[in-house]
Amino acid sequence: MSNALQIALIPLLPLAAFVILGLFGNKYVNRSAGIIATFLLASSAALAFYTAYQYFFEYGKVEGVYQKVTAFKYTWLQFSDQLSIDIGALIDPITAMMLVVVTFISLLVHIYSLAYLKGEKRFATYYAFLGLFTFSMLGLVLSSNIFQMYIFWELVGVSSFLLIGFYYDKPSAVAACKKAFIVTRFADLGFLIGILVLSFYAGTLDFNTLIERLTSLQSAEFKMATAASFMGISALTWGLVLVFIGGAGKSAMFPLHIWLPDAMEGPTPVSALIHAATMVVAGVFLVARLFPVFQISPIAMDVVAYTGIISALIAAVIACTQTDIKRVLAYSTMSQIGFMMFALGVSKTGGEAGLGFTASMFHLFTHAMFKALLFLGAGAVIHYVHSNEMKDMGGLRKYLPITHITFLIACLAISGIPPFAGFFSKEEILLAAYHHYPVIFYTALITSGLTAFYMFRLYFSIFWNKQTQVHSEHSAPHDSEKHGEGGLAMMLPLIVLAMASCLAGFIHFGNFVTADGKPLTTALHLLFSVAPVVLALAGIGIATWLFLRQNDSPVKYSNKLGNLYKAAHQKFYIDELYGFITQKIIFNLVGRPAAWFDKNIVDGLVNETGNGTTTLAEKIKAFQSGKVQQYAIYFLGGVMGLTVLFIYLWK
Amino acid sequence: MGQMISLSEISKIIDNWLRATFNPTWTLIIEMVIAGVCVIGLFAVLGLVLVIMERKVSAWIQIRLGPNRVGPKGMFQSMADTVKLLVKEGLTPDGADKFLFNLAPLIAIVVAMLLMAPIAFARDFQMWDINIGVLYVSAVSSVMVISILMAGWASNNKYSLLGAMRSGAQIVSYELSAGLSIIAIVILTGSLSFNEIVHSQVDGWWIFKGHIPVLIAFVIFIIAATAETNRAPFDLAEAESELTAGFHTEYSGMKFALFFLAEYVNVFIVCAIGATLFLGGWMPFHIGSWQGFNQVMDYIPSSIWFMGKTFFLIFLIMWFRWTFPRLRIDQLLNLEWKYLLPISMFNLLLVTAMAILGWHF
Amino acid sequence: MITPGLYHILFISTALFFIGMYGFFARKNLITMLMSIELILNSVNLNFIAFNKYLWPGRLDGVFFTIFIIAIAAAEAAVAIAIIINLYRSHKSIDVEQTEEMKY
Amino acid sequence: MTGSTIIFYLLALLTLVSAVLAVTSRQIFRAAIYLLFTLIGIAGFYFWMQYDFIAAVQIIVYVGGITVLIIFSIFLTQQAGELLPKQKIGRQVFAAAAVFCSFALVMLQMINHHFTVTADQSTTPTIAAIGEKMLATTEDGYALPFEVVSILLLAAMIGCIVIAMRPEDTLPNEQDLQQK
Repeated sequence: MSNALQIALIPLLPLAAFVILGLFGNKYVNRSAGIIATFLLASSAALAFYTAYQYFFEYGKVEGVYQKVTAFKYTWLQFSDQLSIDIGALIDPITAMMLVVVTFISLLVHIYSLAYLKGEKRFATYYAFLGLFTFSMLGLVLSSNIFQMYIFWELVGVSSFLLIGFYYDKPSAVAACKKAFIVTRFADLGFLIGILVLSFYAGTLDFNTLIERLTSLQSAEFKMATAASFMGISALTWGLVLVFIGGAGKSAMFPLHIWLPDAMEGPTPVSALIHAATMVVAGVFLVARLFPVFQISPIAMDVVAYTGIISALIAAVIACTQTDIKRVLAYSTMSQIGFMMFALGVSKTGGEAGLGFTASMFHLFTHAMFKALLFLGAGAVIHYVHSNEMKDMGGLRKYLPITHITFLIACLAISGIPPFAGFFSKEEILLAAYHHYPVIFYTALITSGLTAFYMFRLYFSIFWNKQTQVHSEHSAPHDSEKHGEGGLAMMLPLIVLAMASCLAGFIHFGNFVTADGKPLTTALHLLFSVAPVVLALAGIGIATWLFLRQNDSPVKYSNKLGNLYKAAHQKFYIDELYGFITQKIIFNLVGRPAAWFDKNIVDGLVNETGNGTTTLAEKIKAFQSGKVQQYAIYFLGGVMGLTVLFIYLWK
Repeated sequence: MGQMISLSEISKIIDNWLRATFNPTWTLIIEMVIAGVCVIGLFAVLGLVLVIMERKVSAWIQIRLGPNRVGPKGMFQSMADTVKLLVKEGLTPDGADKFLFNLAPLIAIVVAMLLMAPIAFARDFQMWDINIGVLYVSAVSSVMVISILMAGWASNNKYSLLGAMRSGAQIVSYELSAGLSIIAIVILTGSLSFNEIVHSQVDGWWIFKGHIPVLIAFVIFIIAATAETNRAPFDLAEAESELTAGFHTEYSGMKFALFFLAEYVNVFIVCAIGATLFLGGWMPFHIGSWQGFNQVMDYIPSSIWFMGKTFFLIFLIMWFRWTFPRLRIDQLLNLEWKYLLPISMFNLLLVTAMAILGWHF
Repeated sequence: MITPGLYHILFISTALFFIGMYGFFARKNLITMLMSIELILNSVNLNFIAFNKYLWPGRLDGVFFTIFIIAIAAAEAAVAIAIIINLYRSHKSIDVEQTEEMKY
Repeated sequence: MTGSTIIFYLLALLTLVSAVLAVTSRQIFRAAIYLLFTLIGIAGFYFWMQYDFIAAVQIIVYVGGITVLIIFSIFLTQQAGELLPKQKIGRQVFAAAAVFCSFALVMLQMINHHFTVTADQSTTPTIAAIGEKMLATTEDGYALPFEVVSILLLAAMIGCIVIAMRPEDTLPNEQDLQQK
């Protein structure tokens, strides 16, 4: 491939930003760090767009099917003739799409952060971390083999950890970053075991070969993988489920979602980039990447589908009760990713049945746009109000007109109101579930109604409802104009994303991204769309009724719902459950005995060895007098003794 | 060769006569005795000549008369000095280590004698043609410093001790660059033997063969030789103004005379070595293929050539003494470690490269 | 008197070695101990040269070992003297008994 | 009874007597001078064995270098005319006894061992041969040890300078002296 360099540069430019700013940033170029990073990322984004363009319109399609193209590949660790870990780049439709999404969102976040984090002491560090994250994410989507993907997967985890804990002087941020790291790390363990299982049976780590071997029903590897079983389930399924656990951890699927809301402790642009648009969809991307293999195992597919829908529903319910606007967005993210997940889970390969895959990717794409927009908008609000809490906001539409409009667009998009982007993708997802999975379909329908409700609850709480005085406490009125909207750097990404949210839905995604690479034409059934849209409008209506004006009906109704409301507000006690399991059960049953064993047996052994040595040393210390001449005499005596011994006594 | 009767022929005649008269062991012993007597005689003569020469040269340089009472033009002045020293009482200071105090001048003079052994005074006239002549000389001359240190310590006098330490530092330091400049010639010659070094200059003295490294080495050698013999401008060990004569402050009479003599003999020896290495030793001065001139030069006895060159260098060193101001001890060591040593090391590299690439005549 | 040969030289070198040993044991001053070590090294050198001369006159290994030992002895002496002088500066003494506290 | 034999016994006498004096003298400077005579005696042995080169090296390094160094360190650490403190007699006797027993043992071994002394002892190494072998990279060349020893010397030199360097202000000449 002649464009190997071009593709390699896409992840390497952010890496360069990381290296430059990480090494020299804080000392030398702190003020201009943002400009440098943004410039590098803009170049990277341009290359990514160009690559995607080339792929989709120039060389990607061969005889009507999009090919998987290996741009370059270097052998890195050669384990045996067959098995090696390579560093390579694989381009296929989803990779191309992800390149565009990641660089595009990242670029906008870079621009946005120029204003949002202005004056921050560790400005350059922040941009260095952003560069590292972008590099890892791009590396992840470009990976040509599963182990390389794992490496970048972990790098993504690390950079996410760093960015969540960016305000490391805030205890809650520290706790959140630790939590995120531990939970995703725990899930990654499953991923690693899954990789080992899959690669053991497939005998390769390379995606193309792995998929090829495990999907052809005649191949020896496939037979072996399906024949071996553990607890009645084939090894292949185990591998896939384990890999999916990794994906679920990163994508915050139930029950591994607990880190995502806490991760909102990071700077808001980071939330937009990582916890809305890019990193959290890594799990979806992983499943999509291995989709042909998942296809083989119905059990794995069901796991994916049901995990997705459960996450979607639960997150939506919780989102209705949260008061921290970033947490609402976080749960909404989780819910939307649940949508993507179950769309994958219900999909098949080829033709109309492959709609789920396309829909999932489509939703991933559109969701990235409007969710990033929501977060950036929320960031603008927080920037203005200096608070995350809904109760501190209200009536902000006068002060933040552009934010208001763009936020509204995003809310409409996520609620699935035509003609905004979310409508199209969500319709496709629902359509994909409709035929074979009625339970999922109806649950998804309700969830999309809930989505509309909580999004507009959020919208009205921020921009309508009561008047807020908060801003005047924090900033003098005269500079509120200037301060309010945060300038061009903050507005430009909002506007661009709003436009994307309006228009992204009209892209005919089936032409580009399908499970089997062939174009897919989906007819938009008007009648089918009625139910979701009506539900969404109903949700909006309820939200309008409850939250447009400041009144006491929300409190009243929430009291009426009683325990359900309380449970939802407490996130269904999942955190507490984890706490109970880890602190009470694991600590008491495993930790304490282990600690006892360590303290008394292991340490005791070591201590006794030490004590014994000390005692012995005390006794023989006199020999070690520090007198060189004594040593020399001992030495001479020893040598002479040995001479006599060997020559005369022991012939 | 139409030459005057040479020293080598005289020595051959004596040797033959002795061999004919006595058995070999006795021959050896008698020859050793003769050599010893000759060396002692040479020492005496050198002492007398060099002392008067120094005084005359200094007087001449400073435009004054110098000694002029004893003998014609004061020529017997040094004789008178010797007599004075011989009859003077030899004092040993209280608290001195007598054994070492007496040993020190003895070592100095013995070392000077030993140094005479490998020097080729004339064509085929050499006491001991040792094959490591140059190395031998630098080895034995390094014992010289011990006698100075010994004298300084044994005197139980802090000025003496300081002078001895200065002298030790100075001699040990300058030995390095002296040795390195000697090695330059050794590399060009390919031998350590004095005899071979002299013979290698049969078609031109090293100094005139046009090697730049040799010129540098010669300059360094002269400087280092001046310093090694503790002569002005490097006479820090004696430093009358500060140390009231340094390591031999406490010496008087004969012991002082021995030190004094050893010092002058050393000057002679280093100059003789310099003459041998750089100026062709006893080799007459030849100009290319100018036969007539060369034959005239050959007619002059080789011992005259040798002595002439040596005394020329001695004169040079005396000239230094009355020309240059004295250095401070730190300047002295700086000069060696920061300038002479690096230069001579670089010079050594240069000369090695020349020898390997065959750039010499 | 017999014509001296290998055994004579070996006797001398052994005697030197043990004289050095004695000095190392009996002396307390670090400098004199260093001098004893020099004696020991010299006896070894003498052995090497004697063996080279009397047993393998065609070879040079003894010569080389001697040269290297001399070189190393020079380095050793220089370092030892530097240490001794430093010790003198800190302890105002170069008695080996005073250096005992270095073991702590 | 030839000249060579006489010289040998004279050298042996010089070497051993001054060695014994070097380790027993209570005047440290004298001890150094006796050591010097021992070293010269050993150089004499080398001359006697016709290993002139080694003899010269011995004199240059030991007499001109190490002894001067030792004398300097004596100058810097001792007072002139001061006797070394008396050593405990018990210790001296013990050391002497231990050393004598070992000496006897070694001599016994040596006499019992039969070295195959070659008859031909006329060849002595020339300097050219030594030089060539010193820098030879062939199987029994000594280029590598030579380089190693060079590096060792360099390291020792730097080490000495570092050890002897005094952080406070000090007389420059004293420092220079110690560096050699």
